[in-house]
Order: sequence, then C-alpha cells, then structure tokens
Amino acid sequence: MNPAVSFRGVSRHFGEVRAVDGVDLDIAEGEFFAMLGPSGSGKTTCLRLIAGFETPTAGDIRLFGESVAGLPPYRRAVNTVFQDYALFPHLSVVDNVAYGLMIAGVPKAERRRRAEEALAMMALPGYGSRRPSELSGGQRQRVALARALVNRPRVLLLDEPLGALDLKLREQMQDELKALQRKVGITFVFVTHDQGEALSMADRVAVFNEGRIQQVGTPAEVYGRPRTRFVADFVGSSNVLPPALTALFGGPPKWASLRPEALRLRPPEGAPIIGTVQGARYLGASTRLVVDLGTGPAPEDRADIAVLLPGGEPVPQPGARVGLTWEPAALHVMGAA
Amino acid sequence: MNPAVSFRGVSRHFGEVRAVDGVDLDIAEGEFFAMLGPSGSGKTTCLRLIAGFETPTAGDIRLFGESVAGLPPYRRAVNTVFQDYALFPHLSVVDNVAYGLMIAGVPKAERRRRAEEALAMMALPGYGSRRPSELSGGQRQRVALARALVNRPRVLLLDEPLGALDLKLREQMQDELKALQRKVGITFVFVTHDQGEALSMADRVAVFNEGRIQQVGTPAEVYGRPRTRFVADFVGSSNVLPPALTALFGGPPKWASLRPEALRLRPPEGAPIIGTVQGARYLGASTRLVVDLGTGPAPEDRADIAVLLPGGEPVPQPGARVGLTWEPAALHVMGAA
Amino acid sequence: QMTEIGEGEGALSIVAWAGYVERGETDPAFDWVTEFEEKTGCMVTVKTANTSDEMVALMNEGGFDLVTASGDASLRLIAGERVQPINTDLIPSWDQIDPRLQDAPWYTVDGVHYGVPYMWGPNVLMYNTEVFQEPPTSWNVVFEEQQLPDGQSNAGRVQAYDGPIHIADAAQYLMHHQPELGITSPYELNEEQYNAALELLRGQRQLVGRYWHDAFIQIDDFKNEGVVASGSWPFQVNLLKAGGAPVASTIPEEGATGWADTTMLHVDSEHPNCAYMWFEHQLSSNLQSDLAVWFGANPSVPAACTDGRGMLTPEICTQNGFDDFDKIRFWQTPVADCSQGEDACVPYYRWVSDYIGVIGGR
Amino acid sequence: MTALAETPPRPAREGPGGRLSDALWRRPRVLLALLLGPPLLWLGVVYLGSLFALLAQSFFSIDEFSGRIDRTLTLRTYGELLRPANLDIIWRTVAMAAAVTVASVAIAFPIAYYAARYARGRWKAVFYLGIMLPLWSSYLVKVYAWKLILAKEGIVGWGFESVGLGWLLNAFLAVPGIGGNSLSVSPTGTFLVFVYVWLPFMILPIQAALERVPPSLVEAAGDLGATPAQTFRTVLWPLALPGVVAGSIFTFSLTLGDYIIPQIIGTSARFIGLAVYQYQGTAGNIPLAAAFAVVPILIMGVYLYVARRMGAFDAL
Amino acid sequence: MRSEAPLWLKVAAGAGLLFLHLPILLIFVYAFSTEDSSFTWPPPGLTLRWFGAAWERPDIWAALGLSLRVAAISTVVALVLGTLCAAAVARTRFFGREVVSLLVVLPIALPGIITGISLRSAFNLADIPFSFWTIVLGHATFCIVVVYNNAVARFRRVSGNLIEASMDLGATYWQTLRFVILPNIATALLAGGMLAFALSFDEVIVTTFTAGQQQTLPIWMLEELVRPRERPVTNVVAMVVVLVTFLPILGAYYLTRGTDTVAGSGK
Ligand SMILES: Nc1ncnc2c1ncn2[C@@H]1O[C@H](COP(=O)(O)OP(=O)(O)OP(=O)(O)O)[C@@H](O)[C@H]1O
Ligand SMILES: Nc1ncnc2c1ncn2[C@@H]1O[C@H](COP(=O)(O)OP(=O)(O)OP(=O)(O)O)[C@@H](O)[C@H]1O
Ligand SMILES: [Mg+2]
Ligand SMILES: [Mg+2]
Repeated sequence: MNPAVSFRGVSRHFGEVRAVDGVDLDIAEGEFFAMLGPSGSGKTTCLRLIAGFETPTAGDIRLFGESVAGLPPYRRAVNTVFQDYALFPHLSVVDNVAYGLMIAGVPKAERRRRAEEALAMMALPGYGSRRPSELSGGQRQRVALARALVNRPRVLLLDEPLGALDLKLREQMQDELKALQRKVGITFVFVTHDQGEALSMADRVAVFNEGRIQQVGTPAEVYGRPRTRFVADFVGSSNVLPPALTALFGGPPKWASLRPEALRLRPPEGAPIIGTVQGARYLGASTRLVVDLGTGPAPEDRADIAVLLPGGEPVPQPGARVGLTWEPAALHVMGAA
Repeated sequence: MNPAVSFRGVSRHFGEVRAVDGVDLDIAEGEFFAMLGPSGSGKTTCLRLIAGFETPTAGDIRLFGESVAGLPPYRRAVNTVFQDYALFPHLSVVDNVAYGLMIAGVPKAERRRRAEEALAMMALPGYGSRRPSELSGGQRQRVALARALVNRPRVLLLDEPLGALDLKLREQMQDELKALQRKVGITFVFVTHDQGEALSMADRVAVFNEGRIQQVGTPAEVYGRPRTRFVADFVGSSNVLPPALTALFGGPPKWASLRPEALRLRPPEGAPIIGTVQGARYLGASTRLVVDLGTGPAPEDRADIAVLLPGGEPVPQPGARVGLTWEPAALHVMGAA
Repeated sequence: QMTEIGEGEGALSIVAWAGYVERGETDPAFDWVTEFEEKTGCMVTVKTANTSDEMVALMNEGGFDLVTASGDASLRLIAGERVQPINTDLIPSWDQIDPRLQDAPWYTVDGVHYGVPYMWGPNVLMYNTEVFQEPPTSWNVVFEEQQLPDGQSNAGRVQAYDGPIHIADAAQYLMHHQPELGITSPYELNEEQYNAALELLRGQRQLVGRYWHDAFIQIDDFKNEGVVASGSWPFQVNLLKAGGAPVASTIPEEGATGWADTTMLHVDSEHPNCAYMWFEHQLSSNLQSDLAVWFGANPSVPAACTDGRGMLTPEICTQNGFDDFDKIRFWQTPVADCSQGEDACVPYYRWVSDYIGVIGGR
Repeated sequence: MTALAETPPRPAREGPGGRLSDALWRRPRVLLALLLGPPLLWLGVVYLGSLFALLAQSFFSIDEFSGRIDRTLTLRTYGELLRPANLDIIWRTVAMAAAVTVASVAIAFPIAYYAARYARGRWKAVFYLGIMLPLWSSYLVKVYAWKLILAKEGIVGWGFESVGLGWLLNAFLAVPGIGGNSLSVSPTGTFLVFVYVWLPFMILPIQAALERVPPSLVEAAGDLGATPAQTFRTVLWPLALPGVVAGSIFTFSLTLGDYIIPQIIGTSARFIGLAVYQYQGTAGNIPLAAAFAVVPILIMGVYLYVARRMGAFDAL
Repeated sequence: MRSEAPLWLKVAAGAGLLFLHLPILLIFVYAFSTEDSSFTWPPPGLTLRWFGAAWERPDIWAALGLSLRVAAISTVVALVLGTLCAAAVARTRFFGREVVSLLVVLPIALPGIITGISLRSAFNLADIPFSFWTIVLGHATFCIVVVYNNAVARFRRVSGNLIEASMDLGATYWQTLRFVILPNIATALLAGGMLAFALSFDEVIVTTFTAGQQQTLPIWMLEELVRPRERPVTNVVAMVVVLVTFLPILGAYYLTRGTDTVAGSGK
C-alpha cells in the first residue's frame, strides 16, 4: 500500500531561510502522526506543503502514491484545521461546516443534513445558527474539525489546533481528537510544539529542528531512546548528561539521557553517587528536586541533575546531602551528537 | 503585627457581574501569596483593588492595618508587575526602572545609580540604554520587576507575570522569582491560573471561583486536602468521587478526592476493587490510565477513575480487567460540598 | 437719503459684473480705480457676480455698498428695500447723464431715483470668423439645428447663457419668427408664449454642450472647447479679439436683448460718503469712456463719446450701437402683472425653476 | 539587597495639583466630563446647532420677487423642492453617486487587495503613499487637471487623434445620455472626475477591511475546494463589504454634496450640491437651499444607519 | 501568505495607481508651459518664467498667508478637541460613547456643502459677520475627526496599563499626562495635526460658505480656475500647493509607520 503522505528530499527555502530542508518522510494511511518541534522548526511549512499552500523548492511530495506537484489546494483530497481555526466570520456555524459541500455543488438540503450530522458528531447539535464569534474556543475548534471532516478528506492536517485552549479544555480535546481519529479512521497529521501533546496522542512522532527531522518513531521510542541531544532535551524534561557524567553513571564516555523519574534517593552512606540538594519544586503529584553532583563550590564544577520524587516521599531540605540510585537500563546513550 | 493586606467582606460588582464577592483575606508580611483560579474568577480584580485601580463596592481593605479607602494608587506603598509588563515604550530600560524614583523627586545621579543596581540584581547589567522593544519576553519581565522593586514597595503585586512566556523560560523564571522573594523578603501577591505555578512557588494559596475564595492554605493543604469539589478538581487532576464511590473506597458516603498517583494496579484476583481499562495516555514520565469501575455497560453505570502509572510499569491494554489498591490516607473526604 | 457728503470712510465694496471695475490688472491700460482711490482714499474691493440673481442674493446678504444692477435686478432690489434712494443733488455731474436714461423706469420709482446709470449695451451674437465667413444674420444659429458654413452641424458647438433671463432671448426670437404668438415684449409672456419659448429652448438644449454663466469660462470654451457661436457680451468679444482669437460679433436681424446697468447703494451701506464720491467719479472721470471701450458698450454720459477724456471716440460709440438704444430690449424682471393684464404673465420665479428644468433636459 | 525591604514613606504629593488629582481620582465622572465637555460643546452646539438652524430655515419661505426671506413656518419650500425640475436634480445626483460608487469599488478593489495582501516592505510604503498623496493633494488641482485632460483640445483628444482613434472617441461622444461635444462637457466627463477624486476614499477602507481578513481564511476556502473566483465571491467579498460600505459613505456623500466638479466639467445640468450652492449663493433662496440640503442629510442618514448595522464604522 | 500576486492583479493595481497620479503630474508639466491661454497638448515649449510671475503677485501671498493662518489655528483647535474626545472615548466606557464617535465623524460623513451652508445660515441667524474666525470655526469642525482618528488608534495601542503603571509608580494624573501619555501619543498627535493642517489648507467647499469676501489659497485658485488671469501662474500655484501638502503627508506617514493607524484615512 502506498503511504498516505510521502516526502522525498523535500525542501522549502525562503531566500536565506531554510524552512524545510531535505525532509524524507512516510506517513501511513490511518495513522495519527504528530510533528513536534520548537517554534520556527518548519512544522507549519511541512503541513502547508502537503495542503498545497506552499510549493517545494526541491524534492517530491506524493499523496497516496501520486505526485501533487502543480496541484492547487482546491484539488487535493486533504483538509486542514487551522491553528486559528479560520472559521468564516460572516457565515453561521452550519454554513461554515457546509462550505466545502456548497463548493462541491451538493444540493442545499443534502448539505445541510450532512453538516448537521457532522455537528452532532462533534457534540455541537443546535449550535448551527450561531456565528463563530459566539462560540467558545473549544467549540470553535470542533466546528473547524467538523468543517474539515464533512468533506471526507483522505488526510486531515491539524496545525496546533489546541494551542489557543486552556489546560483543562486542552486535555479534554486531546482525548476527543484521539477518539475521533479512531472512529473515522483517516490519516491525521498533527502539528504541535507541546511534547506532552505529541506523546499522549500520536501513533508516531517526527521531531523537527531547523527544518530537518531529528527522529521519527513511536512516542515511547522518542521519549525513551532519543537519538540526539536535541530530542532528549526537547521531548520531556530529561537530564542530558555530558560524557563525563555518563561515565559517572556507569556508561561509556558519550552523551546520554537519563530521565528524572528513573532516579531514586537513598541515604548518602555507601551510595554510588552523592550530591547536594539545591532546590525543590512541589508539583502536587510529585516533587522535582535539583541535586548538585559537583565536586566544588565553583560554578564550573557544578553538575545539576533533576530527580523526580513521587508524591508522599519526604522531601529533603536544600543543602542536604543525598545519595542517588538509578535503573541502569534507563541510562540511554545517544548515537548521534 | 498587622497583616500586610487584609480584606474584610470586600466586594467589587460591575453591574450584574460580581467580580469579587465578599472576600475575607489576610496576607502576612513577607509571605509569597498566590491567588489561583480559573479565568474570570476575580483574581485580577482583587489585585487591582489592592493596588487602587478599582474601588470596592463594599467592604474594607487595609494595608498594614490602615484603611486605604479613597487613596489613589499613587499614594499606596504597593507596586505592581503587570501581565503585559506595561513598560513605557518611549523610555529606555534604565529610565523605565528609574521612573518611580523620578516621580518621587530623587536626584538624577542617585536614581540612575539605584536603577542600575536594580538591573544588576535582575542579571540585566548593561541593558539600561535599550528600549523595551529590543528585549526578549523574559528580559522584559525582569525589567518590570526591577521597576517595581526599586521603589521599595511593602507589597509587590504580580498579575500572571509568566503567562506570556514559553514553557522553558517560564520554569526558569519561576525559580528566579522565588529566589528573589526570599532575598528581598517583601510580601509578594501572585496571581495565576496555572495550578502548577501556584503550588511550586507559593507559601500559601487562595483558590478563587466566581469571585469568592474557596480555600486558603499551603500548597500541600490545598492539593492534598481540598475543601470543596471545585478545589479538588481545579488543583491538580484529581479524581473527585461522589458519595457512592467514596463508600466503595471505604470512606463515609460523602464527596471525596483521591489523587491518581495514590492508586496502584494489581491483578484483579482478590483485589478490593476491580475495573476495566478504558484508555491510556502516555505522558513520558508516567502513563495516565482511565479505569471504569462501573457495574454495567450503560453510560449511567460508568464510573471512571484515573490511575497514574509510574514510568517503566507495564501499561495494560484497553479492555483489560485490573484490580486497584490505594493508600487509605490518600482518600480525602471533603467537608463542604 | 443723504443730505450732504462727509469725509470718506476709506473703503468701498462693489458688487459688479466681470470687467466692470478694472484697476489695470487684466490690462494696465484700463484702470479707473487707482485714480479714484488716490483721490478719495476710498479703497475699492470688488465682488464679481455672474448673474443678476447672484447680485440680488449678494445684496440681500449685505456687507456691500454698491451694486451695478441690471434692469432685471434693480426693481427687485428696490422692492426688497435693499437699496436706498439717491439724492441727485449731491452728484454734480448728474445733469451729464444721457436723457434717455435720466428717469428710466428700471431704477426710478414714483419719481425717486434709486441709483446712477452706469453703462448699457446689447447682448451680441459672437461667432467664430473661421466658421462664418459672413456674419450670421439670424439668431437661429444658436436656436435651431443646422449645418454651419463649414459643413458641420452646430450641435455641440454653440452656447447659451446660464441665466433664466435667457428665456427672453428665445421670446425675442419668436417675436420675429412666430408673430402669431403675439409677443409684444420678451419680458411679458403669457402662458402660451412662455411655453413656446421654453419649447424653443428645449430644442436648443440638444445643441448646447455647456451653458455659460461666466464671461471668462466662455472665453475658455471658445478657445479650448470648439464653441463657434453664442450669445455673448461685447466684453468677451473684445478680450478674445485682443488675444488674437478669430471671433467677431453681430446683432442679427431679430434684434437683441441688452442691459442697462445702474449703480445702486445698499440701504445699510457703511461707506455712503465714498459711495457718493464713486457716483460722481463714475460720471465725471475717464471711467465712462474707457469702460465703454473695454467692455464694448455705451456710456451713460454721451459726452464721453466726444470729449476725449478717455479712449472713446464717436466712431466707437456708433459701432457699439450708441444710436440703437431704441432697438435694444433691456433686461427687466418679469412680473405677473404686466401690460397684458393683471396676473397675465408668467412671473420670474417660474422662469428660474423652469430654466433649471430645461438645462436639466426636462 | 535587604535594603529593598525597608520602606521609606511615600513622598507626599501635596500642592493643588496633587489634591486636584486626588479629587479627580475619587470622581472619575468629573474627569470624563472635563474631557468630553469641550469637544461636545463644539460639535454638539456649533455643528449640530448649525445643522438645526439649517433645518429650521427650510421651513421658511422666500419672496419670489424681492428675494427676501419670510420667517414664518411653512411647508411651501418643500412643495417647491418636489417640482419635477428639482426631482430631476435629485435623481440625477443619486444616480451619479451610485455610478461613481460602483466604478470606484471596481477600480479600488484590486489596488486595495494588492496593497493589503501582497505588498510588503518597500512596496507597502509605495502603495501607501501612492494612495495617500492623491488623496491629500489639492482637490482643485485635481479637478483642474482633468479640465486640461478632457478639453476638446486637451490630452485625451490629442491621445486619441495621435493614435488615429479620434473616430472612436467621437463615436462614444455621440452616444446620447453619456456623450457630448467633448468629454469635458459630457456626463461621462463629470463621472470620470468624480471617480478620480473620490477613488482614494474607497481604496483606504477596503484595504483596511482586507487587512483584517486573516490570510488563513483565504487558504481555508482553497483548502475546502474553492477556486480563486469562488473564494472571492464567498469569502473575500463578504468580508470586505464593510470596507466597501465605509468607502461608499465617502463617495456617496462627497458626490451628493459636490458643486465644483459639475460646475467646471459637465453639461450644466444641476446636481444637488450645485443646486444648493446656487440657490443659496446665486439665487439667495436660502429656504430652498436648506430644503435641498435636507435631501443628502436624509440619504446619508439612511446610509449611515445601514452602514452602522453592517459594521462599516470600524472600517472608517 | 502566498508571496506572488497573479499578473492581472499586479496590472490592475499598477494601472490604478497610475490613474491616480498621472493627472497630478500633468499640472506640473503645464506649470512650465510657454503657452499661456489654451490647453494645447503637448505644450509648445517649456519655461520657468511663471514662477517669477507667481512670486510677484501680491494676491497670492495674501491668500497664502490667510490659508496658513487658518490652517494653523484650526489645527490647534482640532488637536485639543480631537485629543480630548479620543481620550474620553478610548479610556472609558460610558453611555453614549457611540454617539460621540458618530458626532465626530458626521462633519465628514455628511457632504461638505451641508456643513458649509449650515454654518453660514447659523452665522446669519446669529448675526455673526464673516471673519477669520468663521473660517476657523468651519475648518476646525471637520479637522477634529482626523486628529481623533489618529489619537484614538494610538490610545488603543498605548495600553491602559501604561497609565495604571505610571500611577502605580507614584505619579499623579498630571505627572502621568506629562511623562507617559503625552510622549506616547505625541507622534500620533503630530501626524493627526499634520493631516488636519493639510486638510484645512486644501479645503474649499466649506470655506466658500464661511469666508465671506476673504480669499484663502484654494478660493483664490477656484477664482483663477474659473476666471483665469494668467493661467500658468495658476498652474505654478497648483504645483506648489501639491508639493506643500505632500510634506505633512509624508511626515505623518513616517510618524505613524508600523502602527495600526492608517494615517489620514477618513479625510
Ligand atoms: N512565507 C515565508 N517567508 C519567509 N520565511 C518564512 C515564511 N514562512 C515561514 N518562514 C520561516 O520558515 C521557518 C519555519 O517556519 P514554520 O512556520 O514552518 O515554523 P513552525 O515550526 O511552524 O513554528 P511555530 O511553532 O512557531 O509555528 C521560520 O524561520 C519562518 O520564519
Ligand atoms: N471593568 C469591568 N467591567 C465589567 N466587568 C468586569 C470588569 N473587570 C472585570 N470584569 C468582570 O469581572 C470578572 C472577574 O474578572 P477578573 O479580571 O478579575 O478575572 P481573572 O480571575 O483575573 O481572570 P483571568 O484569569 O481571565 O485574568 C469577569 O467576569 C470580568 O468579565
Ligand atoms: Mg507553525
Ligand atoms: Mg486576570
């Protein structure tokens, strides 16, 4: 089977700026695929290349095996949920949803019915006659989804669709989106700069940096076995260990990552590694402790490492000496720099 | 000693809207006090009442024991760090910082010296001649802090000062703010809608809802022993149990809260409570499992409960039957509704 | 009414037709203001008006001392009590005035004089000499569609005056060509005569690109817009000729309407002494003489033709039609009670609105 | 830095300034009144007062013979206003205003769209100044320039002649209703000049409205299958409409009130502005002028009401 | 966000801009023409003579002087009133706020002739003689709106927080006005003032009704257009007027560049 989306050596340069730079990528049909990366790393540009709003300066993009070079957006079986939703402010909610059907020439009654249906699926029945401005952020987001899905695209592109929502709503919408994708079964390509979001929702994640893909893999792969320091640092709040420290933790003298939750406190006596508590941050469910493993008081001797204490464990005071143990398997030595 | 700030029955209504509604509050001198609550719950209005930008429609506000009724903002020994920083765009950084001193009639050389000192304390030496527009978000935030602190206010008000920053910078600024407050020792009143922020920084937290205070207490009290369902729900992602479920977990038939991290999985055989896994959300450091304890397939029989699996534990598939154990002490029965 | 002339007030403001009060700005040779100002210390300011209606409006608004009112404005000003009677005894040169004008009905009411005659002249037919080798003999070149001598139609190449009084020109044309209408005076038209005149004007609307209401714009139009024939004032003819344009004027066989203008004094004039000095100046200085040459019209002081005080000569007087006084039908305000009987004629206010209608194509 | 913790008393801001400031802080309404008082007095009393004075005059009448105003209230002047000749004027003006508005939109839209969507950096400035400079350069100069252009001996004629298309211009000018002897004495000439001088007033609000349309909306339409033409019809146009309406407030209002252009260029047929001007100035018939003036006030009143409902004011 | 415009759009926009500018350039050409009476195109020859002729005409200088004085005073009045109004509207929510902004817009939303004739009949009824001040009265009325538009846009941008921040740091209303508000709105006011100046300097429709017998430069030009004495001198003045009004516009543009104001929209 052809992949839903496939990039071969795709670049998009804006003058000097290499927004997307030689990307190879295959997204399988039915996959929930996340693009993760810091601001300006080229995620949106990738999405716009798929949708057809940008043309690659090099390389080839295929949708379901067919090259889409020269195909304008309105001829691609792809729909987009924009970051700002891009709902038409002059149309009612139901007209927004029915817009694509209207353009496709579906008769009025039929498109109304299908739009209402899509709204019902999004748990928005009865909102059809409102204006987008009369909806809350989460509701708008659902309308934007309905508007895209009602056209039965083969690929749905979502550009940080949850970026504008507040925390509670965002978690709720994450669950809903995930459930929705399972239900409709089409390919979702999801852009975000929030690693939590990418990990919890995606089947596979591509981590972007400076227009290039750093790693593609399942969330567990990307989180647990980052290929580069950048990935380790960006995905989750990991300890990134320089070669000297890696050696201290019993690994080869290479860069490595060690998750704070893999570390445990124990009394300093006889512990393999001893440090001084620098500070604690109460997180409710847990407490994040910063421990200095440095050998002297000079700043260049400091080597801070974060330790996650599960809720309920006693939290040592700053300045206390503590010992550390860790699961050796959690020490992940990185191949690439 | 008189409290730094004290509210007695303070209300601020805007027509129909009860932005602040009968609040009693005492903030001790030298305290790092957080006001936490959802959007629109009246936190900003409370702050503005203290600063003097709003006048209470009822009640009495005292600063260090003296009523401030009728006192305009420029006569209160209180300074504010605004959410958008509100730096004066037409003044250089050093002139921004020296503004309050200039108004107070401090001689030019003296106020320059003190402003530079304050900037140095904020790790911004040498930035004095820039314009605010030439600074990054975090730097602006520090300038705003310096501008307020250089006046030696007795109370510093901060309205979501970190709201506009991105995640990494935010965590760094949280640490810096906390350290700063320890250093200068004056009262900080800090507004946020991010419970993580409030918990990790504050000495005491007031949780607001709909213009009223739901609970005041230390972070651990608020997180671990919420007084109301609202607090339990808002602070951290707790399980809020209706009376029937509370009884199932061995408590009295009252509303209770049970933190997901206090629950553990075990094989269903012989477990006190058995449920079906509904879904899992991979969070990197842990996995959040939703388990249905319901007795039947009908929606009204469902009783979902969240369980936090530490990283590394095997994650059961959706549909699997699992048993649950919990620390009885973690079941917190709420007094109020 | 004044009984004696005192010190001049130092200023005098006059509402006048274009070209009537010259201080040598257009042509340094024609200046009859500077001398007056030097002599009396009354500094003259001029407000140019383009139509009689505008003059009446300006005088109603006030703030002016004198107005050079034509016959279709003067009686209205008197009836409206905008102008004051003149004490002719205070004007030494009063006796010099052409006897034909001395007690003319357009400024004398019940034997009281309300002004001092300024100048009179015909509304001539101006034409382009390159188009008309021979002077046109009839006003029909501006009233009826026809082929002009250069082989092209006159449509779009003729103009007419943008003032309701132009209805009288049409009536005069009809007087000659449709005697059965029984028009006796172009200013006294009964309903039927009036309608016939309007009908003629509606036909004319098809020929006229733009109506002229300003002497200088008409000059422009002859130069830049290809206009070749129009009713006009001798003033424009003279200026165009002086600029070398191929134009000439004639009074066609139907005769011509004309104007006899009177300088009148506002009731609330703030500079009456200067005004009386102007009255005397207007009669006694080179003004009558030079103005007649400048404007191509006739002085109200016959002596100006002969006594050499200005540029005027007896030949020019004859050429300007000094002896044709009786042939010219001077502008007057149409009133309802006319020689055809009380309420028999169409009054002026209907002329105003109907003429706007005609120009608008109605 | 414990120094920061000591608290010197706030310097007392005494003196009349400080006390007045305190008083204003306690009574914000007084402050508001102080701010609003002068402009409201000026606009409310001087301007609105004058408007009402004008309105009142339209209920006076004029003595037809002497031209003096009779200050007894009557509806006679309105009766006069409804004469066919005057109705012609009103109709002619409104038709012209509508035509001018439509043409301005057609010409303005591409300029505004380009400036709003594509012009960047230096080009943005070029467009901005390119619109602002004609807008603000002397109105009379512009009208005058067109007189030069449209005269029979002027540039347009010369241009057509020199490319051998003089016959085309003449054929156009022969069309009744819009033609005339030359462009400068034809309704087409009047129309052209009106379009020219009011065009910038149309461009700016449309540009402002288009700039408020997020580019993502246009992309969303394309994404949902709309061709560029469909996108224009279903998204851009409806969203630019408030700007168009705001612009048309200007083109309409300015055309309704102008008296200089039809006086210099055109067929001598009156427009409302010219009629008001002449009734007022030339004929001294202030009551009728006032009654005439009520017509554009009414038209603009309705127009503004509709425009406000469409949200055009934000685009002004 | 697509950076390339379709060709037809470029052509249409470019042609539109040309249409806007060519007629004005034309006047410039005619100012140098040797032909002094007709509109013959192309001009038979070029000369600088008319600049000298214009220089020596006292009536031009008088009209220019009056125009400058009127524009200056009207600008000052409009600045004060427009700013006060903008401050009130931007700062506070009060009943009838919409009415106020409508009232400010009205003098330009209604045809100028209405403003003119209204003022004139009001002067008439109140027996106020025409003077310098009657012209200023008219001009200030319609200039308020440009100042107001600029100021209101800037006030919106200068977040209310700045004022609160200033008072929070101990400044009274007056100190806040002096140290924060004025410096922040200064460029907008300057831009608004310049536009008001240009607007007043160029105004003719209202002025004809409120000037009586006084001649501002545009009225002088109107007279000359209709009743030309030396046509090329009129061309020269026209050109100078265009150049003189350009300067404030350019100034206003540079002062408000990059802000949300479209300086001068809503002339
Ligand atoms: N039209 C354009 N012209 C010039 N540069 C552009 C354009 N679009 C994007 N870029 C640049 O390309 C780079 C990648 O941009 P892109 O929008 O793809 O980043 P992103 O990963 O989506 O970031 P964010 O998380 O901030 O949305 C950025 O440096 C951006 O400035
Ligand atoms: N000036 C005002 N006029 C009318 N209502 C107001 C005003 N200021 C605040 N409110 C209302 O008062 C309520 C509380 O507002 P407030 O700004 O204090 O909330 P908040 O807790 O700070 O919310 P957020 O987290 O969104 O900043 C809201 O409903 C708000 O709409
Ligand atoms: Mg992006
Ligand atoms: Mg708030």
